[in-house]
Amino acid sequence: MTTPGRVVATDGPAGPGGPVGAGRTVLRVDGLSVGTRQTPLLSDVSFSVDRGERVGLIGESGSGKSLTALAVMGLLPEGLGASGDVRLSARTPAARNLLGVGEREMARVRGDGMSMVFQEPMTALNPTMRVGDQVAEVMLLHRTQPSRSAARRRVVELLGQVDLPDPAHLARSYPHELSGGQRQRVVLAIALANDPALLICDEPTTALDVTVQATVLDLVVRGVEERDSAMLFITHDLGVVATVCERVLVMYGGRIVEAGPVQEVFADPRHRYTQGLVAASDLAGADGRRGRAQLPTIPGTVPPAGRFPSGCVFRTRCTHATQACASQPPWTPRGKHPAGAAAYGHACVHPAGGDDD
Amino acid sequence: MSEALQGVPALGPVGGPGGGAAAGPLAVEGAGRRRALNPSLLIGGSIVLAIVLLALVSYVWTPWPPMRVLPVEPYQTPNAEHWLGTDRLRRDVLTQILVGARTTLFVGLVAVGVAAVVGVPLGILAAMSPGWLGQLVMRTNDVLLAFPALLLAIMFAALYGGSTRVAMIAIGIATIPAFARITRSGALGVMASEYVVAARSAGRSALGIAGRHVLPNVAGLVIVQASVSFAIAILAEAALAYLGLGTPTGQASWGRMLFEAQTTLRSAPHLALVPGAAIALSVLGFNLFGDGLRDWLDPKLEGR
Amino acid sequence: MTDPARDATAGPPGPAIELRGVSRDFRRRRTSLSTPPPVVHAVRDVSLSVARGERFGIVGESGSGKSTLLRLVCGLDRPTSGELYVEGRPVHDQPHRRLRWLRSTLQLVFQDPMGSLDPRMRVRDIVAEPLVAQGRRAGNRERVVDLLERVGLSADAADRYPHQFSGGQRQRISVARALAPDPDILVADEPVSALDVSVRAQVLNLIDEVVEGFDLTLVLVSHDLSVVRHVCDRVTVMQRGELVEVAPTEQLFTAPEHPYTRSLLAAVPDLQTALSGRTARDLAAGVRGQAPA
Amino acid sequence: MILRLLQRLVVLVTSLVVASLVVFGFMRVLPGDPARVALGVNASDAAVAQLREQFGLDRPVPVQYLDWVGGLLTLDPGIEFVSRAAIGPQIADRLQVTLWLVVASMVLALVIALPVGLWMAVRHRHWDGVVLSALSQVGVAVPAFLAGIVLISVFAVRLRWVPSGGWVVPAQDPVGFLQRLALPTLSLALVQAAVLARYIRSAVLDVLREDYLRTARAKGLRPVQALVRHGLRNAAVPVVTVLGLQLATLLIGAVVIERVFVIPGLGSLLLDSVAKRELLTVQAVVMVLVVAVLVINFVVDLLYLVIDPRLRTGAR
Repeated sequence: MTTPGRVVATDGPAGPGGPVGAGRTVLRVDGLSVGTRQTPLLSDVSFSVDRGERVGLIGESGSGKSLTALAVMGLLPEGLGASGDVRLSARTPAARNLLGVGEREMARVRGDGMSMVFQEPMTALNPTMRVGDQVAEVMLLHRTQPSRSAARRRVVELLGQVDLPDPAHLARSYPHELSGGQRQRVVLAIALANDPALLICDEPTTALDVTVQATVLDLVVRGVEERDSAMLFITHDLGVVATVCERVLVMYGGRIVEAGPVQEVFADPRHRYTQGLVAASDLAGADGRRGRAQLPTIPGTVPPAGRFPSGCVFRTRCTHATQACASQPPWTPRGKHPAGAAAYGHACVHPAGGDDD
Repeated sequence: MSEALQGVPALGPVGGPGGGAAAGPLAVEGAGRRRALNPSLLIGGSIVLAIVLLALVSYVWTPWPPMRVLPVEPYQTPNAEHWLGTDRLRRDVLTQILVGARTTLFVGLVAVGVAAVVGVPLGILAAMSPGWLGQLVMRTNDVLLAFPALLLAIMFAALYGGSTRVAMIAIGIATIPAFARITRSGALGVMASEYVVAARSAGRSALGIAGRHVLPNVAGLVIVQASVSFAIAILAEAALAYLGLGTPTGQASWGRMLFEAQTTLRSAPHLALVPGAAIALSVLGFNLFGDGLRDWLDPKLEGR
Repeated sequence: MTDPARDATAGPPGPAIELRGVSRDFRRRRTSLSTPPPVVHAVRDVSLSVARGERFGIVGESGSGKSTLLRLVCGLDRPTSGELYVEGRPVHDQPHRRLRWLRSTLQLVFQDPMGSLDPRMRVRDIVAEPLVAQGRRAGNRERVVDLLERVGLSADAADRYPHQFSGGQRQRISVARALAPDPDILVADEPVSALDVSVRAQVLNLIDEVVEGFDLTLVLVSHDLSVVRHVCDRVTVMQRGELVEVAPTEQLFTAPEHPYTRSLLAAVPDLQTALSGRTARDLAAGVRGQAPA
Repeated sequence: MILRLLQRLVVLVTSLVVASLVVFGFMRVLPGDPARVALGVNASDAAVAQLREQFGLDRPVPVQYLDWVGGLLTLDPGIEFVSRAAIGPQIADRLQVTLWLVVASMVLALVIALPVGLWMAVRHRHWDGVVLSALSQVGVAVPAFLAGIVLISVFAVRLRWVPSGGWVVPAQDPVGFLQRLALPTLSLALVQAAVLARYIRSAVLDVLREDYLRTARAKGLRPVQALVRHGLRNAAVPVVTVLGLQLATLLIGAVVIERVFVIPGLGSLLLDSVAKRELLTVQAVVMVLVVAVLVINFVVDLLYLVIDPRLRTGAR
């Protein structure tokens, strides 16, 4: 479909088979769908992340953003199946679709080529194992450190890199002796230990206080910058995405409804959902403060997962919806983007922006 | 702005399947609980129901007059006249099994009733009084847990002689701690919930909170415990009757039948097998019922 | 530090809520034989007054003592020392049974839309609970329907159970319950932090509407500075059990005095400032007390 | 850590005191007159009075209690009413027999339950896991004495591989000892293994749902590796609790099993004493059993401290 090398923008969403491995693309997801036998939870999700690039995945509860991450990691809960094409260009060239790879081979990629930071630092660590051993384990498992003692030395370095005080002593403590922010730094140290090509963060700071969040976000960004890793950052907080990421994917009802550079998507959204989301989340307004009782809202509530309407997933809450929205809106590219048409565009029949709004 | 404040339960104009707020079939967001009956609940429930029906039937009809020595051959194997055979004393085994079901259920009912009536309020009391009173109740409870039903029943029997009544009261008393403990743990969860804080700040009294919030919300746990305790009570009653400390000779009891059959294991094994199977089946029934109920009431076991 | 006395400049009716040197200590479990059991000073010497009709915000991170302070104000817990008055009547030294008046004067809206409504009760009974608890029986049915409509729910919601509603709708039910005894003061504890962004604005608008329409005094507790800024007239920042700063909202946000307030404000990943180029590094630097680049 | 240990020790001692009060109060205060119970209703008042005096039953109740506790502490709970045989040595003899039975059953139950329970948990969505789970559910429902009767009828009565009951001392006749130990051990162990396996299954299933197991998978551990390295130790806490409870259940279950297999253990002593109305012996045996249960609970508490670092500092 495209020539090897840098992926060029094509018409329509990038089809499967876009070569990964050459060039800078680390993760390419094409037509990913996830669901149970009866209920689709994720439909036709396509995107890619380049080396050194930080891509945000934003959505509310039930949007499928966490499922996307779990599907890429091959860690979907039992009972859910995935179809589509997921390719990772890590140390081994990704000639194969990760969705079709066996558990043994997948395990070799996890924690090495790609790793993940989860939402709940309080429960993400094994309560009966010293944190240093938990960090060392991921290196010994993938043999990135020659010996137990070398791994132990590296653990102290890594814990120091995530700004933990007295790392040598801290490595010997148990998770319950650390605060939530400290635990999340340990989880980050585990995720970064093997210099992954791709780091996935699933709401890593949602459970943390604002001041702690600020420092953890800084550490995350520094960590991927130093390693030139690709990052997929999942959150519901627009401010966080805008702070951390260069590019954003907006998800609703298991679909990507809009994508593009952070600046363009948030300052000038096209999809009616994005528009409503930006308006509703921005309490301060552009000039610092908005008058009372004038917050723009999106009517109705987010349906439970799997209960979104057919066609445009947002049409039941959209004030602009017409009969045309009953069939799935096509992807409309918005401009040239080096990562392809799926990286910059929207799926809305009655887009906002430009003249009419 | 008013559109946001409209009656929200109905979904927007373009539709969708009914009220969007109702729980979906898949509890991915934990929004609602799945109400599908699980096999344990169905099988266990059927067994329990069958035993109850058999016991009830025995009041109006039995194949032969119950507990009566009949003018027939002893040690008959199952046949058309006596579907499950006859025993050493020329009694009809099926009749005895049916009448024995009454004893089993009666003992279970009284024992579990005693335990629940005493244990549930104790558990709620322990959960709602954080001070020394709650501590005292639970510490005493922990010590009483060291007296299993069988041991307590043997102590009772040593003092008052063995009888069905002594057995079921002893089993009941021994089961109190289990109810107190499970009720307390459930009630602690309820007391920590925000709706109890809401009720307190609305001015509800402690008694009102106990009755209106705690009890309804621990009821599920208590019912599950009752089912499991029922099974334990059946086992204990059978063991006591077998040891000669429970239901005396001359009254129908599965444990007693088992004891009497032990001397003739070689010549008439069915005399042991039939009451044995009856005991195991009823215990299985109550256990399955309890397990199934627990899963049915616990939304976190679904999906995920 | 602001002098709390200076804030007690409410109009003639006197303050809605007044705290004088309120502290609350908790004794923790003993962890070693040689040291005495540790004492946690959850709230330390807090003096504060909230005027009638005011919208007052309390901001703080986890462990700052804001939840404890809230429980004290609501008469759900008693201070170790200090005095607390609601509408001029003492709360700090009263046993629970003497606080019945407070239960109709002051009502609460909670954070967790799932956990704040009893799953075994119908919405009708949930909303009517404050009325029933205070012995009012007559006319409850009409009142419930009226309240439900005021918070934007239809009358047929009364016969359903909480689990049949979404998070935002449950918060509406919570607000309806709080309004039932016709309170003067509404205390909202993180009312929108568990909600989706698209639903959050609806609930904030609703709170605004009822505070306005029912002429309420509002105390809003939140970790989210932007919510407080939107809703409140005056804000206090709590840290380690103390009020580090009390100021009118705009003053606090534009010219924070206390270093902790400054670092808190600097840490917020705001959409607009992010779009104008503030990075995660700037946020972290702000927390450390350095000027953002 | 030392503080937690001391706290547990205090709990043990108070529990023992409360338990002794319960047993004493129940056996001595409730029935009114143990001497009357022992001699029967037809005994003359003079005979009863004489017995009361001989055994000090006419003294104030607190004195009797202290005397009894003193006897227990010096391992000399006195003599029987009628036979005048010393109770202490009897209990010591019988306890050895029962301990063999209980320990052998517990070990066998564990050996069976560990792999089966793990298998049931890991394969809980596959047919083999479901079948095993159903089988274990049936196993739980079978009372040990019924299992004993079935085993006797098959292996002793039909096949004649082993005797149907009785007991010999291991030093005298090791083979005969093992032959006689086999069936009672098996009947206790099979049922206990079923119970234990179910608890292991649910403990492991709970752990499989934990976030840290997902973290372990994200590190690159395969599911079974993750379970072994991170799950088992955490699953051990509830399993150890059940092990303690089971050991207690086994002790009591042994009472019935000894009757089935005519084994001269503690249970037989208890039941014989009940039949003979020897309340002092009953009281002593009950107390021994209860002490055993409480000590087991104490050991379980200590094991928690070893397994779970969170409990050492009392953070939770």
